[in-house]
Amino acid sequence: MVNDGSSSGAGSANGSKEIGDEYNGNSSKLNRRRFIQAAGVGAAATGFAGCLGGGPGSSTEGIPSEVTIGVLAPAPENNPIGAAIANSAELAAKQINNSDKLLSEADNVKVSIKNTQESPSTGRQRYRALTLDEGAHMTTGVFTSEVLLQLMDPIAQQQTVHMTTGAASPKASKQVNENYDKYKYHFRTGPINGYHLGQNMVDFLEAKGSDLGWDSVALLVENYEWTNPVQKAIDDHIGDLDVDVAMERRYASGTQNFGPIYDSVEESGADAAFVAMAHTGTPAVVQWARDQRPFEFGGIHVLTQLPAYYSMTGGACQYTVTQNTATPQSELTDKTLDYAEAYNEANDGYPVYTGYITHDAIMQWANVATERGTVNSDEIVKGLEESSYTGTAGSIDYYGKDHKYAHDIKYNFTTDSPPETGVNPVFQQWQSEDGSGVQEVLHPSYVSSADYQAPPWV
Amino acid sequence: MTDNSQSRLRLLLGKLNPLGLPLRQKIGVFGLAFLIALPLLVSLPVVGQFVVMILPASSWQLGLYNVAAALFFAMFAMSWDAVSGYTGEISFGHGLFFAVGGYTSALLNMGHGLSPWISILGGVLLAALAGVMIGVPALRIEGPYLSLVTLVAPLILLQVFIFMSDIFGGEQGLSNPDNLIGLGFVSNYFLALGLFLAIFALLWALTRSNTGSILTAIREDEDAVSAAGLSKAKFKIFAFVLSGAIGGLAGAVYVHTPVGSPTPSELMSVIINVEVIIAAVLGGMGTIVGAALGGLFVAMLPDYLNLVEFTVPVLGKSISEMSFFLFAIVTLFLLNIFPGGVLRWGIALGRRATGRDGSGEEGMAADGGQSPEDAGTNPVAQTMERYQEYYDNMFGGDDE
Amino acid sequence: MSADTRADEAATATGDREVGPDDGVLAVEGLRKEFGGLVAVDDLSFAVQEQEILGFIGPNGAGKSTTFNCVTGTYPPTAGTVWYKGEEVTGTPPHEMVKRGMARTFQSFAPLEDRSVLKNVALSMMEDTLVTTDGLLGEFRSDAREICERVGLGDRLHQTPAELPHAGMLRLELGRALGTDPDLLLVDEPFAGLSGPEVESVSELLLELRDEGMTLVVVDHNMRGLLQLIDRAIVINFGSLLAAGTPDEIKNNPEVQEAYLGGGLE
Amino acid sequence: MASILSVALTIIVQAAMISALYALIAIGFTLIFGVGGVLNLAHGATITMGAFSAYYAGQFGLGIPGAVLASVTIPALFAGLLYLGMVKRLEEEPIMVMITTLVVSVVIEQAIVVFEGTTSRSLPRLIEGQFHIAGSTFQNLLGVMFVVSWIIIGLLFLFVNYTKTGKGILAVSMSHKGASLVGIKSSRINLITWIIAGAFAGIAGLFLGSWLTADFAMGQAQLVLSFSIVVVGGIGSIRGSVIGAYLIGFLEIATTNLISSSLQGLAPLVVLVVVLLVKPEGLFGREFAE
Repeated sequence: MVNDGSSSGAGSANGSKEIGDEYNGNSSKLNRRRFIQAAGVGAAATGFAGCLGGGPGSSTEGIPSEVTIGVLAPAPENNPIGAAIANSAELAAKQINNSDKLLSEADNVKVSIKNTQESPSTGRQRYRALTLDEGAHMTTGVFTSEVLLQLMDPIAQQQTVHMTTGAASPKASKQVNENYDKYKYHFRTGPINGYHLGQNMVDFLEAKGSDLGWDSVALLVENYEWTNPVQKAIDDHIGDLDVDVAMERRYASGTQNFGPIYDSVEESGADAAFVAMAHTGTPAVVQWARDQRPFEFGGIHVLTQLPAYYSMTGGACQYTVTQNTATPQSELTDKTLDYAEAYNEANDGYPVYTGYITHDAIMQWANVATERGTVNSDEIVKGLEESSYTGTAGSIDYYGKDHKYAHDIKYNFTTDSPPETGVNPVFQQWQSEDGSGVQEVLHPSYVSSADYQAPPWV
Repeated sequence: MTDNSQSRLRLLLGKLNPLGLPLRQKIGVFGLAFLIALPLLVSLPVVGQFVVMILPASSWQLGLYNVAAALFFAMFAMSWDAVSGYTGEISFGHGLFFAVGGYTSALLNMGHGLSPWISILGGVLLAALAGVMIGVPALRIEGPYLSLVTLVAPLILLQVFIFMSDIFGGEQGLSNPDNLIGLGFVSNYFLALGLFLAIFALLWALTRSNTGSILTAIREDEDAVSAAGLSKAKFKIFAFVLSGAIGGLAGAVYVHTPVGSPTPSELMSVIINVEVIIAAVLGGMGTIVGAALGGLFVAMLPDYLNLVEFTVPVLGKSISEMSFFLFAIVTLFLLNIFPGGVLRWGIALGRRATGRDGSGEEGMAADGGQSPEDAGTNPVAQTMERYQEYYDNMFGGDDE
Repeated sequence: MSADTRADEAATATGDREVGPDDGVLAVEGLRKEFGGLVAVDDLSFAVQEQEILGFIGPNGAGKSTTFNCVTGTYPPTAGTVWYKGEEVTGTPPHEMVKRGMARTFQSFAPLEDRSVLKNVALSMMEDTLVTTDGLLGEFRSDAREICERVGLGDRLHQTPAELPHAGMLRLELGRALGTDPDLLLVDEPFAGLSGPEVESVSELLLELRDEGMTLVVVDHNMRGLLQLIDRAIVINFGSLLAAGTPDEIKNNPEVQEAYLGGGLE
Repeated sequence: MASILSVALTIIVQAAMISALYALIAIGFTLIFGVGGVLNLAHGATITMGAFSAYYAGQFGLGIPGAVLASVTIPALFAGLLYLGMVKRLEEEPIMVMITTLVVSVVIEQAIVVFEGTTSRSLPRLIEGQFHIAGSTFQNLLGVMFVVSWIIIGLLFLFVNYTKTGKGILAVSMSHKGASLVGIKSSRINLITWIIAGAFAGIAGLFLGSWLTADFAMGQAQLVLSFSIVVVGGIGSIRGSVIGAYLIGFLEIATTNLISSSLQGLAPLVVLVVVLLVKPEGLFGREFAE
């Protein structure tokens, strides 16, 4: 009772507002907002010695009149990946508020967006601001694996459901598996975890490698946390294929000049650079295309997934192939295109993969909360574990608590028909149509829209 | 004649009486008392609500965490001030020491399973060693050249971290090592405050003793120090080792709390190195107190800016979005107004206000106003004389 | 009496008799210092007796300051040996020499501009230890105050060096050197730019110090003003010894007169 | 193996071209250090500013001429204002200049973070295509970089040695007092130096951005590189800077090509530390121009 920050905050807000107005006659918006929250936590603080753990979500019963969804996004104002998280959360909240069925007891579903700046320390602090200052009932987002790993302890501390929608490191799910009671509040709605990403690349190469003509590849992996499991999965499985790994290079984080690396690729005689790139993607693609390096380019290239990337790079990303969660062209479920169009209408542009996933995460959470009639995190955890929700990216199902990837989204590779459970990512290529770029889907065949085109200079 | 040790005792007692302190020190004591009582204050029924309002967060929990993080940053700034503010050898890469301390302790804890209490010691030792490695070249290289070396040293370390990222985690750093005392808001706040006070007391005492005078003398003229029979090399290396060890200690404890983690952006980035300098310069270099206050200010200003939801009309950006950018602008502005440091400016202002200007230069001297000799002209001396009498009466008068 | 004779011998007979460690409180044998190819001091030997005031005289550029710098450890000598109190101290760093009881004043004054006269003197009285509680409580440095009074700065304790007149700076230099509690004091050009009465009062102070047991070496480029003060003088030119003896002997030495072009000495 | 020869050739040609850019990057920094006696820690940020000026010019559809013009004028103007607004009155306090310019660079970087984000931006490519030497392929852009850098350095050399203002710069760098005795106003000379340095940094930023892409932190490595080159080559020496740039350039290209591409950026740091520890006055001492 005493440490119930959010509910007592709502209760005492009116009284303290009067005090606040009395003392701050013309108080700014800042002061009033802070005062309202201060009133809530003031009550919480009364018994501070006894409530060092335990967040607002854990002991909440029922569905409050205002539901707060906390969103962590990297630079949502100018990073397309962060923007997709933030905008999709806003869109999902609007759809929930307009829906008669979802969270109908709540007068308002509010979204609070914080910028992680891709920095673990900032992310940690913003997460605490969402849960402690704003009393978020669930949190979502997070693009950078390093940020996510720094959040695992605060999430356990706050005992509030967090649904990751951008970071892929399986270390998080390992923690859930090994210390379930502590870390069970973490779910990864997408993308598929890092190991599966690597496996997905190999599966794709197995299915389409001969079509592409990639008999030998040079594996280029940027040195960040998320690529560790990707590289491990590729190393584990690529040997089963009839594909020669001509070169394998884990290059330094923050690499600007790809000249020496591409020289080595050329020397190795590989048909294609098989890549895992996110942070360093733009210099890599721009230098590959501008310097007309004589090899093809594909794998997981996060920035190439951006619908606006063609114009951002002046067309340099043409002919690059990347895995993606979904594209505006790929009708993975009947929700995919509806969502993409609604997003386009609201934001004048299509979302990146984090948008699809964030939308799925919030909608799934709202469904579970509605079903269970509560926003209590322990209840929601049970609900999410049992839930099978058809989202924009496929069927959103999670591995169980005893699986080594506990609470990660299920991955199932298929070619001709959608998997029964879990998701099956698409592979796309940037192709040019009348001078503008299109993300054509190459795989899986049930949503594919075009055939592969090799760069003309190769 | 008066027995020397007895008069020293009396002086000590006089120094410790808060009522007799000059205004600025009274404010300091009050501030410390406030920091110590903070967790209790926020839990009071009505008062707590107002106290939370002045914290750099909207909840008391995050408020305490943020203040704790700021206390760690203030420790970083004090460790910088101890060497750069006093000897005048400006370090542009003090993050080296924070990182060596923090990473060493984290790696010992995570890789070798040592308890944080032991691994922190390892971090301190290695950071002290790093102090030797910077301090010895500092005997030969001076001024801007030394600043270059210090600027480059953490960059080299970062390159090593990136090159061997299997061990050091590259640009994004390591994941969390064990916490010293769990996740508690209050307990971690007191951990930070306790370490802050210990480091502050140590550095304050050291810089107010003869050692401080000698270090500032090195800053002024190294030959004069030699001519006084003092080994400048010994004191210079000592300053670097002490600063490195303290910076390393703060860095090591920091990564074992819920507010810190061993990442380059928190311990050794260019921005951290700049912020540390800015904190000490704004607060007043070569005063320790200034570095402590400047550190708290620099660390908490972005937190406060983050709370502001106002959106700047033309730019379409919110204040919190631009918090670090605005912080840099404010800093630039302050640097241009108070190049000598806000603290000294504050002392001068306080003196003028209380009409105790006297022989101003003395109290304004670089050691932050240690000037007991100037009887009758300076607040410290006045206080001392007053309390000499006070204690004379109390102990039944002097022998004379 | 015998000591004087021995010193005279030591000082005059450099060619055929070497100076040894026991020839005086300070003994210098075969001192040589080169800068690049330039020889500043060439095979210079001399000894200083306890409790005397020795004049160390030579024209500008004769190598006086270089000799001083080699003796006090500022430069390592190219060749030669320096003994102090019977121990070899060649190349010992300056602060060590100070600790052994050899202090010097600088011709180009080097006081600390950031602190008061009193604190300048107090600095030189500090112990060479890293961690100390001394000074922490801001005790009156009564001994520092005494020294200031002694060198005639009793009324200027809290001024900064910049506020001092030229004579005051010189007094501060003396005070700083005295603060190290020296047995041997090397005084560099103490009378440069001083008025008659000022010269007199400084001379008095130096004599007083000698009477208390201190040994003094006073450097000057001529003997004006030194005559009343010194017991003995040695004259160097072009880095090597020209003459040694009592002031009268020096005055009448034809070589010295020639070096000073007949009459620079008085 | 026959490829040893071609590897060597590749390294030599690449290093020769890239080192020319390095020299261009460092010269502005050494000019300011030599003439004003202060370290401009905003030098790297000025380079970043040059790159982003070109980027914005491209966004506004001004084409390559517009990008070139913007990348020269905006950083030059900025450097001039920085000198007049802040550095001029701090000249007696080199440490405050270092701190202030460092904060200025943080302001510029953060402005880019706020308005453009942290992701890399691609600039208009100044020139497309490749050329071949003995079977090895090189980018035309690097060739242009090489030629333009050398032309600019040559012009600077002529300016300093054969014009009145240039000789003034030379005089001030040798002796501030002497220059003022013969009636040279050192503040005017300083201003000119800062403007020249700004323009050079801007061009360097344009080349770097066009070659590798641009991001907010791109200047940090360039600042360190400038330090290293200046320390190796000696303060205020144009010739020394060129030699230092070539030394570091060759070392870096050789290590990244032969050992590991992860060593990018390490060569200048190591050279810097070694030179500072072994020969702090630099390999060529202090000289301005010959």
